[in-house]
Amino acid sequence: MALSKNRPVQGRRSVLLPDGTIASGAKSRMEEEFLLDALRWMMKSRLYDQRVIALQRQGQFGVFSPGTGQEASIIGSAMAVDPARDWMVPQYRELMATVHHGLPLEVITAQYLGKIAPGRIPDGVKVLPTQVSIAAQLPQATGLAWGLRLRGEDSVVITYIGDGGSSEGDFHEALNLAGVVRAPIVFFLQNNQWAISTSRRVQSATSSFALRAAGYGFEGVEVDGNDVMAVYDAACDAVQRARNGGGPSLIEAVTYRMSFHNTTDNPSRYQDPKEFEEARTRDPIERVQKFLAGLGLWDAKREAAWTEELREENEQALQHAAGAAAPRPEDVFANVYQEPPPRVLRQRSELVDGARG
Amino acid sequence: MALSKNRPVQGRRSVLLPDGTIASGAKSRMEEEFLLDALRWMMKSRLYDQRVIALQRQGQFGVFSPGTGQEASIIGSAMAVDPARDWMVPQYRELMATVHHGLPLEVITAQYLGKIAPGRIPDGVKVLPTQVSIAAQLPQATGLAWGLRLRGEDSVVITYIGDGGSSEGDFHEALNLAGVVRAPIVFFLQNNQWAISTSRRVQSATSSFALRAAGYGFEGVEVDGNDVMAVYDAACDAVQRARNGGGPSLIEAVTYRMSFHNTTDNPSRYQDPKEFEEARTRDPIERVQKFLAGLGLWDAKREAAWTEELREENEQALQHAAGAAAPRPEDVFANVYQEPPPRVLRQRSELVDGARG
Amino acid sequence: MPQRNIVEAINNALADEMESDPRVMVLGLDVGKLGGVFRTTSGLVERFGAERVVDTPLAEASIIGASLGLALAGMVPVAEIQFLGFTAQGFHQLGPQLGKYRQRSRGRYHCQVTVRAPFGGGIRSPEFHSDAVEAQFVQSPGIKVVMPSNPYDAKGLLIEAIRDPDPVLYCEPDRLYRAGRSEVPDGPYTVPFGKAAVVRQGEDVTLVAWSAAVELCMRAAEKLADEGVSATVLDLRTLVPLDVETLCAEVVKTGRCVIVHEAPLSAGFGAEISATLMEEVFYELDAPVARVAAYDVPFPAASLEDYYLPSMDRVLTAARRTMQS
Amino acid sequence: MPQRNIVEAINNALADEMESDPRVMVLGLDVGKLGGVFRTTSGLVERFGAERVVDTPLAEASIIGASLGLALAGMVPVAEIQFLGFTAQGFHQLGPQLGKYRQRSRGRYHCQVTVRAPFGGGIRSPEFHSDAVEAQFVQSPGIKVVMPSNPYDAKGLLIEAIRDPDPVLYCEPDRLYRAGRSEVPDGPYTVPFGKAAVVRQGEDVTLVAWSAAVELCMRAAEKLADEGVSATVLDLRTLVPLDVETLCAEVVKTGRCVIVHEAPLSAGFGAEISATLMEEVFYELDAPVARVAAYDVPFPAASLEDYYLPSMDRVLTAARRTMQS
Ligand SMILES: Cc1ncc(C[n+]2csc(CCOP(=O)(O)OP(=O)(O)O)c2C)c(N)n1
Ligand SMILES: Cc1ncc(C[n+]2csc(CCOP(=O)(O)OP(=O)(O)O)c2C)c(N)n1
Ligand SMILES: [Mg+2]
Ligand SMILES: [Mg+2]
Repeated sequence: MALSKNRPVQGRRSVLLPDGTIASGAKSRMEEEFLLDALRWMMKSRLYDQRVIALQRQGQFGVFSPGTGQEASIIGSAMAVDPARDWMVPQYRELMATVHHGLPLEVITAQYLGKIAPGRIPDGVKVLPTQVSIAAQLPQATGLAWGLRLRGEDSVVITYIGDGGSSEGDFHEALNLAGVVRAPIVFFLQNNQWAISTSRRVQSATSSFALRAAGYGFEGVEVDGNDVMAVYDAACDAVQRARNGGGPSLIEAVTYRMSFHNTTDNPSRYQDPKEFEEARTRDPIERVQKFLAGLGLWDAKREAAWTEELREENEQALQHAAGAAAPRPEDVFANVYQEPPPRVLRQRSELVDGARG
Repeated sequence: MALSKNRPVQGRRSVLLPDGTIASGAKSRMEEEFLLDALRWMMKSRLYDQRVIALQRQGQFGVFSPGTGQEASIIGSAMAVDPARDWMVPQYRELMATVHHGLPLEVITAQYLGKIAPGRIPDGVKVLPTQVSIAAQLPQATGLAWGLRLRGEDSVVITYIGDGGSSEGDFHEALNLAGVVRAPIVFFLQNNQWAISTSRRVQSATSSFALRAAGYGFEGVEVDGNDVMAVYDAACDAVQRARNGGGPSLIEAVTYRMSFHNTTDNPSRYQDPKEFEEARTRDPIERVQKFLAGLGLWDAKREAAWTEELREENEQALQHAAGAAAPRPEDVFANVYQEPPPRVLRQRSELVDGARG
Repeated sequence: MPQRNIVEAINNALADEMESDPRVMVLGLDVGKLGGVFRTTSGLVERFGAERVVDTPLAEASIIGASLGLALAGMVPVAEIQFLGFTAQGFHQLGPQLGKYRQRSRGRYHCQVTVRAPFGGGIRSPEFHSDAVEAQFVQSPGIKVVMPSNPYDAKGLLIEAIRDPDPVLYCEPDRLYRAGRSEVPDGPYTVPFGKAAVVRQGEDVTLVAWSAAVELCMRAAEKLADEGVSATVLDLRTLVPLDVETLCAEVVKTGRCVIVHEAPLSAGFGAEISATLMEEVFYELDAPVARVAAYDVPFPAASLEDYYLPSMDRVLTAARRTMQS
Repeated sequence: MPQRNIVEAINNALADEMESDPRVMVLGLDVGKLGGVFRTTSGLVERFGAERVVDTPLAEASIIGASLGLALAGMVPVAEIQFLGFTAQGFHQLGPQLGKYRQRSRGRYHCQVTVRAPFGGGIRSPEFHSDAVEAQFVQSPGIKVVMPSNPYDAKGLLIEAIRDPDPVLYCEPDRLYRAGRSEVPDGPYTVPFGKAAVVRQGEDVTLVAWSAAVELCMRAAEKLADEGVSATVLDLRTLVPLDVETLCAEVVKTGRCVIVHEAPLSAGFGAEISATLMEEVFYELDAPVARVAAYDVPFPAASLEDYYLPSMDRVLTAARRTMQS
């Protein structure tokens, strides 16, 4: 009689297998050109991580959470939305998704370097700020999607959350409200098996986070998060449904955090190296390269050339950001109120005068 | 490929039908003696509501939320737990469940009359205070159940929540944590179709709240909440499972609030009278009376006798509570700190001295 | 001129703004057909439709968080939290999110959001309903904190709040909701933030208050007048921004000050007033600034609220003591 | 005697209490194998097992709410909230629930719960991590608020908190976590609540602080000594209960007072100190009590925190100005 047995997942969507072959019977919306583009973004993301971690180790970058291992989720989902009309509401680990969505890499980099004006998301770029307060972005994303519909716009919102963040009350409230108002939104849950040191098993006893969608009256789907084709397809389905008035979706991308939580973290304290090694065999980038190599579209030479090109692109953004104007003391008071109250203005003068001498 | 289509409920547990007959093939754990006892408690609950509402209209009672219409849920669930070892964590609409669990009626009544010491839950009674802050009791109940298991006790916790309360973040966090620690707890959700004026449809797009259990890795079941046999059976299953180490359960009792939200409310502003009339045909008390009448165990005479007896019982509790000591000014400071800080003691003296003259 | 009580003034302000600006919408628990548990939104859903007057699920964090998102989409949400004490459930979406969003986005985004909530003792509410937690939000910079005390201000300050490009917490004194009608013009008008009102001019002592405590101070001032003490009553109207100038001017005029509030004493906003006077006008004080507040314990059972809240007696005692210093 | 820094002192206090009382347990994010993001719980899960040192799901309200329930079951939970700013997510379970539970149950139940959380600027944390929101909890009566500033107190106050039958919020100055080792005895000892410490005795001006600001005041006092100004430094240790007696005595001795805190100025706890001095020792003040605090804006990007937080310069300027009054 039980309604909801904790049953195994009916099917995790999968197209491109770890060995670079296509799952039998599977088909993807992604054509070859498009897949090459996806690979480019995925490589760019990984290379950026690597560079930034090196910089951070030299004290030249802020606390940073790499997307390494999750590139298929990050890029596959971003490619399913339209930067011209759709909105992206990030947590923090999908930096390259926001760049794909139009946020210049030097701008988001400048934020990590503590710049103020140079870190401002340019007008017209439909990306909200990185959210450090876990899950707080979700009710906001629901409100945004709802509001866009009320304003008569043709937009869809995609928002990101982790396996850890799925435990917050905000997750529940945001998804439930989205179901009620049929907001045009895609909740994209990157289940990378870790919330800092806390493993997926400790995070919830559910067999699948995607099951939760039923509790909010909309579709939930689980997808191999290391399979950019499957991620893209699932995200396209969800975006299309949202755009057509079909309401929200929840996508659980099952992936693996192939690096530390952030640059202050040391996973050797809690992570089983075997699990990590196993995860590496499911690398999202390698499988695309193998697949394309099978088609004669990829080889070591091309890899070297792209790597150099992308490194150079990233470097330019990094240097641009590093060279951007440093914050001034009075930036403490910037962007709080449209018209600061007199008391705040007085404090501002005090600071400026004090800084002057 | 979707994991979790918003599908119709597989089966709502039901034993005793609105017309007082037993559903075909159904059987209940409740035997006749026991059912008579259940009826007694259900009638007591309804009669208490009626009396208290009358008193409130005369300014002799505090704001009160009647259980009218929900007596099968309230009593059927309470009968499934053992007052000697199990704990009850109420919201506010299941007053008679707490009385069934050992809280003297005059004590809970005294609380509504603003009494302090006379409203104290007696030692040994395993009931937590009425919770006005919606859903806040749920994480607390999870912690209690978890702690009882850590302490090696054989206890189960039953906690109550409404359809409205199911939307709060605390609902999600509490159920998820309970799943993770496999707490011996039963989440009993009374879906009475209303949260003040907000209808069930507005509360969530889910087809069933019970579906949510899958998202936390445990069993969810939907039951006819106006059917005391089905409620009792479902609750017994859940209690047994919890006691045997099987972890939490979620029970959605589908019922109907057959009165106002509370004594300050006026449902005519928002409720369709037809819906209300329809609900009356599913009255939880009448169907038990019909069933027992069919067995020759119930008639108008017995009803009159019981009604008088129960009214008298309730009246005694009410008078006892009304006669209990009124609060003293210094009770403002009672029961806040085990040892009040000096500043609070000074404030206390100020109040006492001020009140003296 | 039309006479309105505070409930009617709020209702009228909402209707006027919804009429003149199609982006304005109302959301919260029971704000639709019921018209809110205190009827402040009565009639709005009938007039403006269910897309703009929305009964939400019972979840405060999402009411506030979604309002932030609605604002980013170009709507102008006015969210109702059923009682101020239940902002606790959405606390992280209020101060930390709404209050910081402009800063966090380096000025790209701002949040034109108003959060309304009734609060305060005196109406025998159940627990949590009466909590006066306004000072907690003053420690969340970025949020303006607005505390009307009368129908005229209730309307003007609410319209100002709705039009303010930055987030505003607007706290309604439920004890005074229907305490009496006074002149409230038809049609939109605003009362500016950061301008305290001298609601009674005196010479001997300045009583400083906001929200329902203003009414208590007015009654106290009458009594004091009978004793030959002439009291100024200053209604701060908004705690953020704070009108330091008028505050100091009115206290300097009398040299004496008693602050009255319904929140607990310790770290209540009265402390800020007293500290500000200490810093600004210490040498002009003829007596130490006194505070009359609720006690440092949680709001008690309704049967005890009269002992807990600042009473007329306590205000008079403090004023008399201040006069004798 | 053994030397410990604050992280080690806290770790040692937890271990001592878990050793001597089997009901004591630790729960929160990453408190197990990782030993907490700052390593305050390092080694505990290995020593006391995963039933008593529990990595919870990422959900602050349930960490605090479940702790309440665990306490009712007879456990003694010590909950860690990863950063004080994230108590906002569980705000309703902290002040309104933990703080009121004894009262709400008319004394039948009490909550022996400690909630620990690091906070404060100075370590270039991302947003929300540095927020100094201690004053918000002073407006939630029923919660004790404990602010250790050094390793010895950190251990003694934590043990006192764990043993206190009532709920305690224990805020850890992350900037000082590893700032230096000093004597911290092995084995349990307590430092009582409500007893401020005179950490430096002077004659001219009294600097009042808590948590990491005490260290700043100590450095400022050195500089002032070079200028011939002798400063008392008073470490309040706990905000609730507040040691009004020592505060007043130490301010009366010098006649001058500067309060320093890392929270924003308006409605920060410094206001309460100033207001209390106004009420208690007005006539013994030789100068107005001054406050040095963070500004009334949200904590800025890490690159700006040095400008935002009270600086040595600002403390010295305030002290000098106070001396000239
Ligand atoms: C409300 C809140 N609580 C705690 C933290 C500290 N914290 C930062 S990241 C993190 C883990 C997040 O895990 P998950 O949601 O799985 O995202 P991932 O880091 O794996 O991408 C925690 C606990 C926070 N930033 N916000
Ligand atoms: C956190 C919180 N928000 C709002 C309220 C105001 N309120 C009291 S009862 C209620 C409706 C509850 O509905 P439901 O959970 O379905 O329980 P029912 O009253 O139907 O038994 C509301 C919104 C509250 N008490 N607590
Ligand atoms: Mg994760
Ligand atoms: Mg209900």
